[in-house]
Amino acid sequence: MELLGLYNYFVFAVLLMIGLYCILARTNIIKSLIGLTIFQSAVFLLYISMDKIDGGTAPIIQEGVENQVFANPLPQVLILTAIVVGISTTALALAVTVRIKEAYGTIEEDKIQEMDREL
Amino acid sequence: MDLVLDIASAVLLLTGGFFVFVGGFGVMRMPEFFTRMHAASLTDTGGAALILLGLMLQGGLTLVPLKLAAIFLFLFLTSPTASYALANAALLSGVKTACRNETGSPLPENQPDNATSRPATVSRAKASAGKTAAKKVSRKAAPAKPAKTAAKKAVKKAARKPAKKTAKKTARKKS
Amino acid sequence: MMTIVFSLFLLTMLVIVAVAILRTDNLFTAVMLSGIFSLIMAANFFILDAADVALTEAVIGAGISTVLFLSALALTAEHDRSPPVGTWVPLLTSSALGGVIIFATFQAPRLGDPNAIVHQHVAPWYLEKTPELIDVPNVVTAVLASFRGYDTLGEVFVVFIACIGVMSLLGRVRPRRESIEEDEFDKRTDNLRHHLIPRVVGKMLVPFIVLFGLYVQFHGDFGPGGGFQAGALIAAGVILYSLVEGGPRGRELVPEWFSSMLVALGAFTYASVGVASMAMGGRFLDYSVLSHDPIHGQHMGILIIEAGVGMTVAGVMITIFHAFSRRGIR
Amino acid sequence: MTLYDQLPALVVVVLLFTAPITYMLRLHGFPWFSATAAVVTSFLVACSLAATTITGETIIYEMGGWPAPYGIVLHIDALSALMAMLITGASSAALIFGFKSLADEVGEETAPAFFAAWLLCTAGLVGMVITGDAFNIFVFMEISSLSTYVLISAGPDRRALISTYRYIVMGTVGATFYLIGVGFLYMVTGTLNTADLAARVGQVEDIRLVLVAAGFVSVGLAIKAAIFPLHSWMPNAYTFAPNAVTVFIAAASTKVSLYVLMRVDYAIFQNSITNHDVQLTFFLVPLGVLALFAGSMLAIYEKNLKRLLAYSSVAQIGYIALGISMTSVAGLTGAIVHMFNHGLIKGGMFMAVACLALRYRTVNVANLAGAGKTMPWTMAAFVVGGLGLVGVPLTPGFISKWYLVLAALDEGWLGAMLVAVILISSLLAVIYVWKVIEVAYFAEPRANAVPVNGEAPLAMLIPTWIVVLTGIWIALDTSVTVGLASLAAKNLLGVAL
Repeated sequence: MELLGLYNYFVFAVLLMIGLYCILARTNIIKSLIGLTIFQSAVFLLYISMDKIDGGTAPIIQEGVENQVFANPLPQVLILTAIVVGISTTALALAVTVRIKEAYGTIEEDKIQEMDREL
Repeated sequence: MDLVLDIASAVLLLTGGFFVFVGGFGVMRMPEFFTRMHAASLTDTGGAALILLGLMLQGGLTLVPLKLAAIFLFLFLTSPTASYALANAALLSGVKTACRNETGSPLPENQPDNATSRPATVSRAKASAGKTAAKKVSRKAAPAKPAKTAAKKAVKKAARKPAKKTAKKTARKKS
Repeated sequence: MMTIVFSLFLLTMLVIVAVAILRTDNLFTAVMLSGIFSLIMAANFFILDAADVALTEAVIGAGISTVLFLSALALTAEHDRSPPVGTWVPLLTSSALGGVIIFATFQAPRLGDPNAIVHQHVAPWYLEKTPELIDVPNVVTAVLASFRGYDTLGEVFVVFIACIGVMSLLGRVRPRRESIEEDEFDKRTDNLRHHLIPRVVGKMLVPFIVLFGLYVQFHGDFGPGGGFQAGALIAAGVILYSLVEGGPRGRELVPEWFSSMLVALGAFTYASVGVASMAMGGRFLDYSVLSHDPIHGQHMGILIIEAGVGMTVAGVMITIFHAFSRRGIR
Repeated sequence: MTLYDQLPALVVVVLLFTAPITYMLRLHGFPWFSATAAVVTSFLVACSLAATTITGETIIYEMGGWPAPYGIVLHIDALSALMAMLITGASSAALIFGFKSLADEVGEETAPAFFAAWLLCTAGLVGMVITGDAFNIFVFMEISSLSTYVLISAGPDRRALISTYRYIVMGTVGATFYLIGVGFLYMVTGTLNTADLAARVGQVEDIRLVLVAAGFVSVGLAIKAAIFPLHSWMPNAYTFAPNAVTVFIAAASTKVSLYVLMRVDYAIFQNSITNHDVQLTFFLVPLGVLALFAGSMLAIYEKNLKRLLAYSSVAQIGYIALGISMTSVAGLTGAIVHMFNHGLIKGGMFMAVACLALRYRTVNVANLAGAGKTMPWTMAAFVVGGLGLVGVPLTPGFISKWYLVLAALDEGWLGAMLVAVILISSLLAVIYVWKVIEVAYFAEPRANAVPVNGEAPLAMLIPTWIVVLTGIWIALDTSVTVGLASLAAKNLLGVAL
């Protein structure tokens, strides 16, 4: 039963593995970027599964509701920042991908490597 | 009074859940795209509406049912549009229905050139493509008069080929 | 107990979708699956009592990032024909990584157990002191904007750089080599114009989406919401309009110079609130000196910087989308 | 709250505040001017911070007025002041030097975006150096990395794009590893403030999480600092970036990750993990030695001058890693001093290379034949820099190698082996520096590769020689650099001042 409590962390580890494998194994640039987003989303899961309290609710304090148990607000603030960092990196990487497509005509990393080797 | 409400919302939620299950099961079982989409839209409309209604009853007189009604209105507007756009895009990009009517021959509207709900500009282009394909077929069939089976095979192949060609052409023109 | 069952189901779904993304060869399917991945992640966050993060992940992860990937796909090849290369080294490194983590997390506190150290040290202070010092119902917004306002300032400048980067990469007029025949690309972005039904319904929905975005912006103190989510929602409304109406009309609605100025203005507002509190004798980003009564000062400070964040995020998402969609057309 | 008390925040706020202004006002020539003004003011503020911290005092500045573990706190001691001075100094020197070379590489249309990105890169690096909050380091690391990606992708060559893409993927993986490490630390201690972390990590009983967190943080920072096996993004990034950008990032960006590695290892993990110094030596010494040899060998066989200097940077970072691995005051002083000196030497050499590139339109070593005669001043600056790399007395390189050898001597047999490694790699450095000098001074100038009109413009030569002369000056009068460095080393190790 207590293994169930750690299930979040196991899923976090598996998602990291899938993300890293997708970045390293796939040569298509856009597929690697999707792997990168999975890799980053896994970290969000790690932080947010820390903030859960049994019987707690979202940390919004309504008046008149006494001794309410709240979830921990700090990891949520950190992850709000990390999500927007993730989307900014993805947007920049996609802009570079479009420019690479125009400059090289392809977005397969191995073909690009051959083109560069000939120079 | 709230006992009645609870029972009613429980019934609504259960039927909604059943609709969602049937929709999901339908998507698995249906042979090809359009019928599968038909099953999926079942989940969208029937399932979502019933579940939302069931939750509204649970909400009592607070602000919650109002917000749920707003969500219902939003879903009521967007999911039919979404499935229409999906079906339209699929039909234009040449996804063929594999359905047969009772007599086993492919359904008439399965032929690409007299497709039904197509905006005027696209169907005129398609009609012209259809005519040229037909002319090509007749020219090829005429000289091979003695090998009737070859002609029949050519006609069948030509019929299949232009269908594929026009589909590809429209896909390129449309996409 | 119920949350364990729900999160168990959703987490397994998450892993299944991630494996599906890995295995599919068609890039288009991979992008769609990554949208679904973000949506399930948002549902997961909601079950783990993180309402703000669920809203952000849904809007940014499922909404904006899918649109960005699709517009990048429209400008580049669509099929990933290449099979995975040399699968041994990546397999080894990633399984080593996973093994280390699983080995370590056996000693981690269980999900939701109240006497984990995380709930003992800093968090209770925030939960007690927010009604007293800042008097804002949503503790997450209080921590985000005031207690750790410096982090969010850094965050706004990260988004600002993303906009600068995309503008400097895709801003200039396209070079001579077209990546894709340009008339075909025009077809793709403008062909929705004579799809009557999506156009009518889309145009009907855009005002309500933008209105909901503004509601989330100013409702940030009371319920889940705030600058990031509001900016992304407003941007989603504008993007829907330019998708349905076609690129050029979208750029008429929100011109390029306006959205990039919005970005710079948002970041500038946030920084100038900090400098104003320095000028008024407090420390950088100390809102209590902004007005006579500290709590009123905190409210004013949080309101202004949330507006700055909302402006920046909305401006960035619109500018980036226009930069991508303009790239196809001369 | 006098202006003097606000200085710690001002060093970052000045840069952050002018970035949107530079982007918004699109007047001709204004972006370069506002960027330089902001960076020079920030450099002056950093110098005044160094002046206060040289007396051993540590400045604590609470952001937003919230007390330590709850709000974010700026923690400035001798080491962070020295690093802030290095970053803002390198940035202002590169900007002043880069006026002409950037004018022809960055068009008028993208100038506002480029210089706003430059300002934010400096702000990100300085923000990382002065903050006292573990998550805040991640946020400012992202600011500096994203703006470095933008600066590198502005390079004229199409290969700049593919090297930017690789740097984005590796940089993001590195930053995410650091985030995972901080996540585990937060899970175990419940706080993010570095001082608070250092206090609470000791009492943690399940040690496994702390070890894994230390592992993740070190690997993430090793990727960002381009320590040997994880350095593959650096050579291409330095080679294809615009010349003025290479001058700045070569001098400052990798050093900041080494600074964070040093602060995390010594401030947080030193007193909490038992025999932490053995683990650190086991992790950093092999990597450092490998970096020394591989970096020098790759540099010897390299034809492109900028990539040659990039590989030599990999070797020099190996020195700094060795210095960090020796947990002694002399070792740490050597590492910190070498961070500063190497920044100066490499900055000066890349400036000389930029002058050559402006005139010869190429950085291929073979084409630069006869550069010694046609561009005497530039090549002289390059030669002085090269001597600094080798570690000849009277050059900054000698000072840092002196302290590294001193520290290595009292490490027993491992130390003796390290001394031998340092001497051998200095000889290897002689080989690749001599290779360039030989081509420049003794080879016949190529017919087609004649420079446009001789010597580099004065506007570029003066900053180059200022940097080279400051190098020689701090080699002679080491009171400032070694003073701050030994003070910082004592702080880190908690030794009595």
